[in-house]
Amino acid sequence: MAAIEQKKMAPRDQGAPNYKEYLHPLMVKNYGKWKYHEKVKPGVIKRVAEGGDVLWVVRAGSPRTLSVDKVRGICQIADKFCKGFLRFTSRANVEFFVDRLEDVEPLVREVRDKLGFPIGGTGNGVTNIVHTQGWMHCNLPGTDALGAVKALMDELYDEFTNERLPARVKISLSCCSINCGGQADIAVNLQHHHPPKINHNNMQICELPKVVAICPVAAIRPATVGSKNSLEVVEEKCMYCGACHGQCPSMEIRDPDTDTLSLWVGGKSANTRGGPSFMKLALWGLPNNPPRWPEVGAAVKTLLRAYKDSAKEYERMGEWIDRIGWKRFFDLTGFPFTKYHIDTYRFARTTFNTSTQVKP
Amino acid sequence: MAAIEQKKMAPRDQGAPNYKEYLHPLMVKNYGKWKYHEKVKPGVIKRVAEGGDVLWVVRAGSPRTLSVDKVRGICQIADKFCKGFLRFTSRANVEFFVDRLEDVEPLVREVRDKLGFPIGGTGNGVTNIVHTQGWMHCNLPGTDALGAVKALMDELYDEFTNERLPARVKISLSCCSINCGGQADIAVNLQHHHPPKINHNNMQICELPKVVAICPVAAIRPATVGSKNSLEVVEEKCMYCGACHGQCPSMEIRDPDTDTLSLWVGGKSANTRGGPSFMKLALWGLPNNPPRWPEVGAAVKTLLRAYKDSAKEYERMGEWIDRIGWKRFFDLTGFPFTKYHIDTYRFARTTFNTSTQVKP
Amino acid sequence: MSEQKKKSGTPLLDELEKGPWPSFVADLKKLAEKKPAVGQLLEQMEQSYETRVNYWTGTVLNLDGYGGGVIARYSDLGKKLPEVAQFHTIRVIEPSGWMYSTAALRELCDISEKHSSGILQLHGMTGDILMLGSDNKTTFEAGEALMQKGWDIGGSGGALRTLACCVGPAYCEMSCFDTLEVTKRLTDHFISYLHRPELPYKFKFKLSGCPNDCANSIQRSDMPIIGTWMDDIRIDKDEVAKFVAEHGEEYVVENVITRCPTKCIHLRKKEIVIENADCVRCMHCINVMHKALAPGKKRGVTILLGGKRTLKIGDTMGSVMVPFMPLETEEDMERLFDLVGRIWEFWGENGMEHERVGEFIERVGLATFLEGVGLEPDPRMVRHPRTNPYIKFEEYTGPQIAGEPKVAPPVLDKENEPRESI
Amino acid sequence: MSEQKKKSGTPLLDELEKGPWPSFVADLKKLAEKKPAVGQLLEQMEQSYETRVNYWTGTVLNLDGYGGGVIARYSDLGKKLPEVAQFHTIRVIEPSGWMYSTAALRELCDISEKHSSGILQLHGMTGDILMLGSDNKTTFEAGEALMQKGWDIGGSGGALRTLACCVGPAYCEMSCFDTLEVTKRLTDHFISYLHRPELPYKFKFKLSGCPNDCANSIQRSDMPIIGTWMDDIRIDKDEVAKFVAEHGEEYVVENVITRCPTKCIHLRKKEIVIENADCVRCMHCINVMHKALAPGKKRGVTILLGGKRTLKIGDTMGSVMVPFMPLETEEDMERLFDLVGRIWEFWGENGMEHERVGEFIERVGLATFLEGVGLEPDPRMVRHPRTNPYIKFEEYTGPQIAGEPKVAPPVLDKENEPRESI
Ligand code: SRM
Ligand code: SRM
Ligand code: SRM
Ligand code: SRM
Ligand code: SF4
Ligand code: SF4
Ligand code: SF4
Ligand code: SF4
Ligand code: SF4
Ligand code: SF4
Ligand code: SF4
Ligand code: SF4
Repeated sequence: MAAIEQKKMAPRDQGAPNYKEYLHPLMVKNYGKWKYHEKVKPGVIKRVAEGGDVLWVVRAGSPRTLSVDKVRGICQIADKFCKGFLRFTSRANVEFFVDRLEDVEPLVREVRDKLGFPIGGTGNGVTNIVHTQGWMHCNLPGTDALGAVKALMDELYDEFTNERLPARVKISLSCCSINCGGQADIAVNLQHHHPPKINHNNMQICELPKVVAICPVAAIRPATVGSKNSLEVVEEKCMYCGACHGQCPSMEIRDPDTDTLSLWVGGKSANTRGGPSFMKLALWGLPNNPPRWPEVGAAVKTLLRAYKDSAKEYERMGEWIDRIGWKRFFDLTGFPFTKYHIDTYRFARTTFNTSTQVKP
Repeated sequence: MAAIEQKKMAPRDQGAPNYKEYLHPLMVKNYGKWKYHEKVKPGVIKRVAEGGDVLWVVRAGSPRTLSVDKVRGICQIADKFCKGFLRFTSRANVEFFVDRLEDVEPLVREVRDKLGFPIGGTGNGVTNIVHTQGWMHCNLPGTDALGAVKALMDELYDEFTNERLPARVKISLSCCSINCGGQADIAVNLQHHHPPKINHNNMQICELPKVVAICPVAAIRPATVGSKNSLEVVEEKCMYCGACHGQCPSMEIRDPDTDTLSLWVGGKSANTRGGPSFMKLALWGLPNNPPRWPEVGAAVKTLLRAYKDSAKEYERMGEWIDRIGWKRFFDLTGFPFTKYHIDTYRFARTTFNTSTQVKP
Repeated sequence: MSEQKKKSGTPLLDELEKGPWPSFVADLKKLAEKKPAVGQLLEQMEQSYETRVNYWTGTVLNLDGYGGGVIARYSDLGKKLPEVAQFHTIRVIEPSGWMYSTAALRELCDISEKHSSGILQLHGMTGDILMLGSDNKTTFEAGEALMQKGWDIGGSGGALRTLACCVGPAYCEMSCFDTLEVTKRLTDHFISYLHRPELPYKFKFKLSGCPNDCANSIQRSDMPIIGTWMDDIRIDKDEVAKFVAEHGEEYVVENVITRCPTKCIHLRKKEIVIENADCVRCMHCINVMHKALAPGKKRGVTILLGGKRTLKIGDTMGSVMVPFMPLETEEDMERLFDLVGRIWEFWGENGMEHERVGEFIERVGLATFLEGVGLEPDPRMVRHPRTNPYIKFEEYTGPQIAGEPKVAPPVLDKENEPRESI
Repeated sequence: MSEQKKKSGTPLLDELEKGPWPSFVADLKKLAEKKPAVGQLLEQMEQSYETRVNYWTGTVLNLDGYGGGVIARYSDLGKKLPEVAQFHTIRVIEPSGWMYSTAALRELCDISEKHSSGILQLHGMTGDILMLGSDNKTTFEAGEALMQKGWDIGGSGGALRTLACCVGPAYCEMSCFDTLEVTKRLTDHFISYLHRPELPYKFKFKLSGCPNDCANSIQRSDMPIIGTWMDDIRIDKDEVAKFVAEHGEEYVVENVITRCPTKCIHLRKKEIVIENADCVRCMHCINVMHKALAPGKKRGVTILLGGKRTLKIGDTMGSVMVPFMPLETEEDMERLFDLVGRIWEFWGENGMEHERVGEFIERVGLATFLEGVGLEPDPRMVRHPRTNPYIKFEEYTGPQIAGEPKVAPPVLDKENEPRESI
């Protein structure tokens, strides 16, 4: 590693910016006193305060990775219509605040025309895909999150600008199976097909004990390769978690020839109804196919079509599948159910169907 | 061990008795063609066949362990009222079959008067307790199932002869934590408080490898004690399963000074509603107190009272608790919730409450 | 032993003569009058009641040519109580559904009285008729007498156990297959496995006619076989109307509609509407409205595997192996025999000693097990697919049995191509 | 790099200029016109698109006196693409709820343009403002510029991470506590832990104003803090009547009543009746009938612990540590600070390197953890009590941390009293 040039600065623990300075005046006035909201149309929500004040919130889809000029473009619009205030959502959408109904449409037009951002992402549609660094910045990715998301959102554009699905659909896309993108109704993730390959030449001896220690199943042990101290992986123990790769770049878990993408479904954070739930493997083996990953787009659309046709109102993806059963899920989507779908990890037994509750 | 005296017999694989010879004539006629049943009163169910035939089934509570004379007494009644046919239920109750309504009451009277058996055990009441060998026959028991059941059924007699609980209540009682009695709405079980003590003098060397092999957590290892080959238990690994004790009597897991009884709740086999479920620890530390185990009786009655007061119709014990939440369960019963109620075994994480779903 | 001595000899047990529930103590004390062993049995129990210590030591006693079915006990107090120095239990296979003629029961009584202590337990938790109290000699006499009358002996050790089933079609309208007949057929077909310890460990079947599982099969047997149906629940509209009129709509909503696990039953315009494709055959609505609703007509069984209790790995329940199959014709029975055979073969070859089939499945993995026994993976075997990405793809690793990979992974220790680097 | 070359240089990436969704490629190509590093970034990505190989190597770069917050990257193609040979990301703490004035945003743009590549990501998955593309020198310039304007740097490594929270009281009527304020208070109070790696591994807080958890806290943070209430759901009868009239009773039953996880909400005589003691505050009925129903007035938070994603042990979610506490007054805040302090102390002392707090809890056991941090066991922390009898009672074994018993068991190897035996 190259030596790192440093400039001495005094430690300052300044803390978080003061959000209070960034609140729209109507928010300051009605802070914690909002009464209800109403959907005006996809992307536009009317918020009514106890005292009667009304604030329209307009949501626009953003690619998250923005040039400073694009951000300045956003600011221009907010200055014009929003008294200079705006926010981003937890899914990287931009939200504009309007206190006069007659400003809504002009704002919507400028967002579309000047920024090229679609209006939508609210209610029972597909909102923005949360995603990760991919080949733009991370050291671990097996695919490019940014490009795959762009290609996928092109396919799902009409679901972003409409609210015509049974419930909200949250999608995440991550560039390695660590999955910084998190649980979601639909998650696209890289899938490794074998244990790490070891680049014995690059192995940094200093990190050996750390790498051995990090393996959760004690699959790594010291070995002499050629005349060098190195490591080896006990194949039958390793379960491809990739923790060693994060610790040591020479434990290469990625493989451009064999890595594929997987589709996961039914993750949920909300405590609604059955509560939060983990996402489950729906489909593995999708080719990692830049620049537009057409197979991923096709699979997600197949999935959404089945969901739209068969789910009931207020049924999130996982709840829909719980009701119809996984067999019908695989029938409806045409995805194959394989032995690899059956859990083999430490809580595997808790996934067995220990009842006669089966469907035709 | 004493030498075993044997008499040479030819192997005969005769198979199961022919149940067809033991069916009441109305059962033969209407086999598989029953249409519906109606409750006449606790212990008496009227069964109507598609063709219109009617069979009254009268259920009586039995202590299961019977002298041949008692069994002959049962036969006498069946000969008189049931054309010589009867059956036992999966919970050791006796069932008498009557094809004339006017025979029901006389039969009921004879069962009560001559056998001393109560009529009941049907519908939403407490039916017979299933139980195990205890000090009458097993080599492993820490308590006596027979006596404890007798004492407990004395307490619950009125719940057997009535149907006034929210749903069926199935109880089991077992004499060691192997629990041959099985899952139940309420289960009473022996609880060990420490790892096996080893009787190094009695240790049979021949069985050592078997004992070492059986421990699921590899807690047993060979050791030399005095000058003898023996075993030792790695205390921090052992989780008191008792498998070694079954294999080798010198691995003594029982302890009359420290063993207590525990109450487990919410086990269920039926696939109804949420499906089968495991029973959960409700109360530990009840004294193992022959001859009448009054503390067990009191605890079970406390539990049943809370259940009766607060459960809804068709809510089995576990379903009731699921609805009201374990906090209210412990509040209502007054049982203490302790750190020992929190799982520490291999699926412990799956028992954590990973949601904000909590109740006041 | 004199009347006098017996009375004063068991003051603790005597407490169990009190109370309304029938007392085994009272019954056995009477029996002790003609069977001295029973008196000594009570004396030994009395001592256990005093000390909270058990005095039986177990060992193995085989009926020659049968390999199992006797649970042999020696008393630690045998010197003081010679009549119970040896006090064994014979497990006798019960008739399907615990159905009896009084003649048959009397036969058992006579044998028990003549060759054993005269104590019967009806029935053991596995389902057997338990005949308690024979010694090393009389055990064989009792066994011989039983067999001469056509009875047969149950299982113990690493063998098949006596089967048990619910009353089924004999009187229950819920029954979806012939539990009694299938129980007998399975017993007879596999009777040799019941008598000879050829399996890694015990194996139990239990059969219930419908998902109410009155035989407790799912948690107490290695292979639960449970009746079910695949077509629509039958609805008797008149009886529905009666039920709704009698109980009111709110009652129906709160006790039937909201209790459905998949929310697939509705009350629409006072009529019951069921989305049968979503129904998981849980029985609840049928149980509550049992005159109005009934299982469909396309009937068969769901077959599960792996139920047992706590020992070693904590409780397990059976889990689905065959989501649905009919079980009526001779061919259906053959398919079942064949499946059991394949399971025993694979488990038999790869299972460890004392390893129940559920433990085995857990150790080798369900997918590997399915491959081993030749069953296709079906999503109904699991609650849901895996939640973790740790898949062992076979192109590289091969399926695993007992921790050993079949195929050496070709990529291990492969060197990376050197990359351009600063 | 000429216009010409750039265009032909990224044919694969150019495919991502097509389609209706805003294209980061188009945006960055424009930026590349004034920022050559961005052009080379696109070139490197183009090569990754061709080979499906990544060309970034990670290392650690600390802003002096801060200990973290910079994700340093060296390009494996640095010789060919010197502008991205070093291409680091600075994590900047965002304002609570991602609220901005345009002035503030413009400040960030200026700093990014001047000292970095001019690429911002709004926002990173943890919540930070990500400023991409500074090198070993300009990273410090950018950092200094940010701090002069009052911004602060986020966390990395074994440190607290930047907090994130939902919009909460700023515009959402569901909010049960002041997510924005508590986020700021926690950040400021623990700012030193954010800058210096003093913990076994990363620690994230996320705060949501109600159980809808719009901040995804439960699965993506070590300590989810989620608003809730303990009194009754407020019901506006007129709005209920309107809703029922508009949608019909069957709609209400099928979409509200039957969806309640504890079946505690009823439609009785067209009115909504809730058994609040059974309500688990799941929000469903409130979400659907949001004008008619609202969270109660006795408000506070549920605090959970242990959420993270897949690495090493598979995903974990946060689990309940404090079922309910108010979070309004200064004393409430102090109680929260204190709790966090106790958790970090116990985990800090006993956790292993790279061990998230959820992994730690799982390793030592929840009960032991509670004892270690001084919390009373509460049944609401678990779905249900244990299903196995394998309890380690402390009289004999002592609580365990990291596999070591505190107390030597006094009964081990104790000899049995010899028993009378035949
Ligand atoms: C703006 C935002 C909060 C923020 O601080 O940024 C937000 C705002 C609202 N959410 Fe949310 N949610 C936001 C992310 C989330 C997330 C997290 C996420 O998407 O990553 C979740 C959890 C997702 C999950 O379960 O995995 C989330 C789960 C909900 C739910 C629960 C849905 C359910 O039934 O499970 C509701 C209630 C509802 O839909 O009626 C909800 C409802 C709402 C309401 C209607 C609350 C209100 O009364 O104002 C807000 C308008 C939503 C809309 O889009 O129609 N919000 N909401 C987030 C917008 C993200 C976006 O740009 O799309
Ligand atoms: C006779 C017996 C079968 C046998 O072959 O021996 C039997 C017979 C019936 N059972 Fe059962 N059950 C019998 C043991 C069981 C068991 C097993 C047990 O008790 O160990 C279960 C599973 C228990 C569990 O879940 O842990 C069982 C779960 C049910 C259920 C499901 C209850 C539920 O809602 O979860 C029903 C349905 C109902 O209650 O409406 C049921 C219903 C019935 C019905 C009403 C079926 C019918 O339509 O005829 C029968 C009369 C029952 C009554 O007592 O009112 N039976 N039933 C067993 C009587 C045992 C006894 O003497 O008390
Ligand atoms: C007699 C009986 C209890 C009763 O009073 O009814 C019984 C008694 C014994 N059981 Fe059991 N079990 C009996 C039904 C059960 C059941 C219930 C069932 O079969 O439906 C179970 C739970 C289900 C299961 O199979 O797991 C059961 C689970 C066990 C276990 C635990 C197995 C496990 O893996 O968890 C053992 C110990 C073992 O197998 O190592 C065991 C072992 C024993 C032994 C053989 C003790 C031993 O290892 O030496 C006991 C002999 C007692 C005796 O002196 O007769 N018994 N045992 C039941 C058999 C009578 C019969 O044949 O009808
Ligand atoms: C940048 C970001 C993705 C993004 O594009 O938004 C990201 C990027 C990285 N994550 Fe992450 N994680 C990011 C949010 C997350 C999240 C989501 C969250 O915080 O809400 C998660 C899941 C929740 C969690 O904490 O587990 C997440 C789980 C991980 C993990 C897995 C941790 C685990 O125990 O499972 C690692 C690997 C590790 O910690 O060893 C990791 C490691 C990394 C590293 C540092 C790779 C590494 O180990 O060297 C990545 C640096 C990329 C880069 O070049 O900047 N990142 N990471 C997010 C941080 C930006 C920000 O500060 O706002
Ligand atoms: S998902 Fe993996 S590759 Fe992608 S940013 Fe996170 S750690 Fe890096
Ligand atoms: S991938 Fe995971 S399991 Fe395999 S060697 Fe690396 S750390 Fe261990
Ligand atoms: S529960 Fe234990 S002690 Fe009782 S009969 Fe079964 S194995 Fe024997
Ligand atoms: S009790 Fe169980 S865990 Fe403990 S030593 Fe014996 S077999 Fe092993
Ligand atoms: S399991 Fe079903 S068929 Fe058998 S007795 Fe019970 S209700 Fe009837
Ligand atoms: S049987 Fe069960 S799942 Fe099927 S409709 Fe009835 S209640 Fe619902
Ligand atoms: S979590 Fe609750 S309070 Fe926060 S934005 Fe979502 S709905 Fe509103
Ligand atoms: S908030 Fe959820 S649990 Fe409470 S009444 Fe409404 S739906 Fe039921």
